Amino acid sequence: MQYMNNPATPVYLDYAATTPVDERVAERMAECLCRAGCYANPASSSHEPGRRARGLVEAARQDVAALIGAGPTEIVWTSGATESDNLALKGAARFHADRGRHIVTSRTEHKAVLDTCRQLEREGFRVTYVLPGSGGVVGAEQIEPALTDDTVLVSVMHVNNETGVANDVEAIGQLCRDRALLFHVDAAQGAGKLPVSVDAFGADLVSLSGHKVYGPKGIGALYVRGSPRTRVEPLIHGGGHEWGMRSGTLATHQIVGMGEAFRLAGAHLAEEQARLRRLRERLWSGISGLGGVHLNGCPVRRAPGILNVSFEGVEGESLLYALRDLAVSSGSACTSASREASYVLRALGRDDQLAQSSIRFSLGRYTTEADVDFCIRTVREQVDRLRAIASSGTGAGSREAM
Amino acid sequence: MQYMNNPATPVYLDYAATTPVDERVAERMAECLCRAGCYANPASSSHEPGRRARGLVEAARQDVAALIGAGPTEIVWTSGATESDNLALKGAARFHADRGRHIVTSRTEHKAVLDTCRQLEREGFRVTYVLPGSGGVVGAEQIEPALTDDTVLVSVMHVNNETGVANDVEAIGQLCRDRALLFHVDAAQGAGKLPVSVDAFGADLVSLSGHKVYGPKGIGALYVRGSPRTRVEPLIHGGGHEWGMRSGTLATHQIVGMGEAFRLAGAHLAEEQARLRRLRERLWSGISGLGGVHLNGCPVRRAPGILNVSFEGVEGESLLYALRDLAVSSGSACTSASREASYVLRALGRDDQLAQSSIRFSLGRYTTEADVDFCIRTVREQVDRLRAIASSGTGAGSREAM
Amino acid sequence: MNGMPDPLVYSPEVERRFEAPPRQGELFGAPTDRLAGSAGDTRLGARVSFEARVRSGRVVECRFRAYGCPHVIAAASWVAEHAEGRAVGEPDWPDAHELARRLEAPAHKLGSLLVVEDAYRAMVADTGGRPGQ
Amino acid sequence: MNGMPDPLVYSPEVERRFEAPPRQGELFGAPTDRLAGSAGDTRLGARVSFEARVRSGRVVECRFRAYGCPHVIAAASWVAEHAEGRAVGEPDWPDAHELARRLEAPAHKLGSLLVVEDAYRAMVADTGGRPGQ
Ligand SMILES: Cc1ncc(COP(=O)(O)O)c(C=O)c1O
Ligand SMILES: Cc1ncc(COP(=O)(O)O)c(C=O)c1O
Repeated sequence: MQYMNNPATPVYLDYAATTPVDERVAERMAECLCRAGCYANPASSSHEPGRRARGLVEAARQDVAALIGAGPTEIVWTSGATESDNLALKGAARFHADRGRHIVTSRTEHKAVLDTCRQLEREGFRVTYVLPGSGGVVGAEQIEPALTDDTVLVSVMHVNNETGVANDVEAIGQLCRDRALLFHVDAAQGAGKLPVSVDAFGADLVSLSGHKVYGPKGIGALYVRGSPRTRVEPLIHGGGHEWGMRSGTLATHQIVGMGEAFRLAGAHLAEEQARLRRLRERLWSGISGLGGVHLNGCPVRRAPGILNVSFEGVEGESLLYALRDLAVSSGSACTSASREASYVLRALGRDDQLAQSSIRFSLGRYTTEADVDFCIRTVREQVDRLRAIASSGTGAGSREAM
Repeated sequence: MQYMNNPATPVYLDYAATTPVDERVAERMAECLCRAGCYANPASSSHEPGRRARGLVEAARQDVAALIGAGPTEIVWTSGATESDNLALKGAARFHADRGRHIVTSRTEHKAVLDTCRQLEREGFRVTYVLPGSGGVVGAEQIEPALTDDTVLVSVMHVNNETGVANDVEAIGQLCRDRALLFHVDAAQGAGKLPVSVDAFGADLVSLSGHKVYGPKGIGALYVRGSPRTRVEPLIHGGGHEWGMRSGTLATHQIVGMGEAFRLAGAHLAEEQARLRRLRERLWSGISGLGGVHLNGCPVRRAPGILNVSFEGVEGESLLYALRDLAVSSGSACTSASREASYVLRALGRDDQLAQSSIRFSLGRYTTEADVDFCIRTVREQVDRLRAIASSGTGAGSREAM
Repeated sequence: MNGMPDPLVYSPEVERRFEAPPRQGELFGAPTDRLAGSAGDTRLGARVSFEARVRSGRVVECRFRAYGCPHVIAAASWVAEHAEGRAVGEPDWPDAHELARRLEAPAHKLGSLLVVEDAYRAMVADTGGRPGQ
Repeated sequence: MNGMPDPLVYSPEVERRFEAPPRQGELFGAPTDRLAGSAGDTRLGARVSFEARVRSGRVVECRFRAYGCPHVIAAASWVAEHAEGRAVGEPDWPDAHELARRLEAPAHKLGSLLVVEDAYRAMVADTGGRPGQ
């Protein structure tokens, strides 16, 4: 595994799991921590340092709102997209329980949505988990047949975290509006990567996360439509911060970091989208030259930075270990602690072997052409090697017949 | 308000609302943010950067556990003590709902406990809110009469955030053990200020917060007794992090910061306790010289850094504004956005005027003698001035009779 | 909490009058030409008193004392200052709504400003302890 | 997730054999003195084959092929290497538990290591396609 002029290893290609904080973001965060900075409690309206902190929180709220075409009073700070998903689904379902007890979502959602739906099932709600359409895309055609008179809420993610596939949330949003249903979109992977507009999506609730967009981990937001006001029951009580929807001391540095990260993402969205798409295409053509590789998910409707590939003839754990000069993941980072075949890829119709031998390459702000080329070389070399161990020679089983 | 050699204003005396992050903590945090640092997702076990992040998370877990005499597997990361309180109370009450539906707590708890109890009442639980004993101290004598056969859970805070009074949690813990009741302690204000031992407290669940101990805002922990294992229903689902009790991407920098903050607090606890007690006593003797001032809460059982004082003959809002060279708060920071008289002081028996004209001075790591002396001068001058505006001369109404 | 007006931010007029309130204090001298009146209750957060020296039906000198928030102090000061030169019984003066407007006080302060208005009216109605006058 | 063994951390023995597995590949030459056998299923995550050249009831040369996790590859390599010089029908050899111990494999890998054991036993039982021998 030694090459000349290689980048430092491991080469980080796991931007969908999390991103490093942008230096400009870290600088803003650092200004809100220590004695010399803006460290007071934003709830301390009785003194000037507290009011200054509050001002920073509100400015960040504007920045986050701006990226998704929302108003600042529609943004509720949370501890991350996991909490946002929980607040959106439990909050809306419990609040509207007397209107209906049926929820529609898809089988390819993040665990933060699926596990929350399981909990709602235990509370007496009924949940339909639809299969995606071809290429793993969820659209109105998948959702509509699942709707019943008892349906109150539809939840479909914008960009899938494993495959990078972008669902047709606009069409689903239109469907929900026609039927007067609440529509939640988990946009943790889409915001800052593809254009997000709460109005174009027709969304009432949108989950966002800081750390997928070069902001800090442990901060997120839930967009809650202001007009007509979407109502959710809070998950966390105590003091009535955030219009009573989410109590707890506001973490100024985290919020400021997410605000700055979203501002930067918005400023460079188009150019970064084009750059990442080029790199991803370079990566795919390099890897697909191997033969026996399969792109997971629709090649067209997708986020620019994510490439999910299944390899014939190699076992997943060995592949991942062989690729340890690359920081990549198999399946979703959030579930990769267990090595079972990805439920998302199975929902896309992949057989067990291919689902189990998939690798998610996710590219980001700091990924260079050299990184991609190193990745291609490493993958080719290691897949060839593992295939040789599995069968004789390089062609699967070819020597057998000699 | 101009003096020679004054400290920079406003002088921060609101450490109970929040503390600045210690520079040593901020440094550790900064190492987990950007490209050069340990930024990977601690759940990314498929690559070395992820495993390194996970190592930092686990080391911090040890540090937090050590300060309260717990084991690392008993620490669950949350977004702050507000969430910890919610998880403890809702989690335990809902999990054990078939064993009993009665909860006992006190009227002087933080809103994170009281508002959560209100929510549990809406879910069909019964809650008894006991009045504190003399000096605002809650002990076993207050709790015991409230217990019924249906009681499952008792929640009493360690140190009160408004008055600094330390409740007799050891005695309450013993009572709960004798009755086989779950005992939750909100130790957000006590940990790192007074010794905390989960075993001495007899506590099954203990809430902790990073930002009250020179760590970052937006991170906290819940101690969940391991043996016998205390069971709680999670509030936030999705991925099963933290033994299934709290899902969501772990925020490495926040966790590392809280760990380092708790480590530092433990290392300097005794000396800092003595130093702050001396400063607080200096402050009290300086202020009490004014006459017509009342210490709120027991003068003996208390955290070293908090002094809560009511002033006769001055109105609260004017007092707070007159003291704007001091960053202090009236009532709890978390509720100071509304200017109603403190429910905690009313529970201590203060009349409306005195409850409304109370000021909480809270001292901390960076408070100096010069700060305290400036505070004394400012308070004396401004209280005198406002009393003069309210009545003739300085003695209340004395000129009237002339 | 979001969107609430910041409770400790005041107009320049309030700031100035709070810092050094003109007409704060009491009058000395013969009680014969002096009116006095008060209103409010410290337990409810506001108590205001006015005294005035009156000659030929006009206020010559006016002083106030106030227990209350900065708006109450500023309003009492403003009323005492602007009372001087006015006819004692001028109808509709002072007016709490007008005070709120001048001081840029938020709506929830109107109750406290009514205490200022009431105190002044009580002074105007003062019989000086001499019933029948 | 806490407390789980880290899934991508292996013993030095596994690391070494995974990186450059001794005895990987196949045998050439006359099929008469060659045994071959396999077990497992790629759909279940492990498939292993062995070939051996046998002389006077002893394994002279042994080769393996393996589709599986690093433990499977390392175990197959270890078995092929240590088979050489052994009597073909040695009872209780190889043993999956013994393999797990040597490779410091976690308990949940035992199933995969049984595939290695089965493949070797299938080779030993090989009739070389010559029924009755
Ligand atoms: C689609 C999606 N939703 C939700 C989450 C959870 O977000 P967070 O890590 O902020 O809790 C993630 C990533 O972890 C994600 O990819
Ligand atoms: C006693 C007490 N409990 C809970 C909290 C809430 O903690 P956090 O700010 O971490 O949510 C606070 C402070 O705000 C507190 O003082």
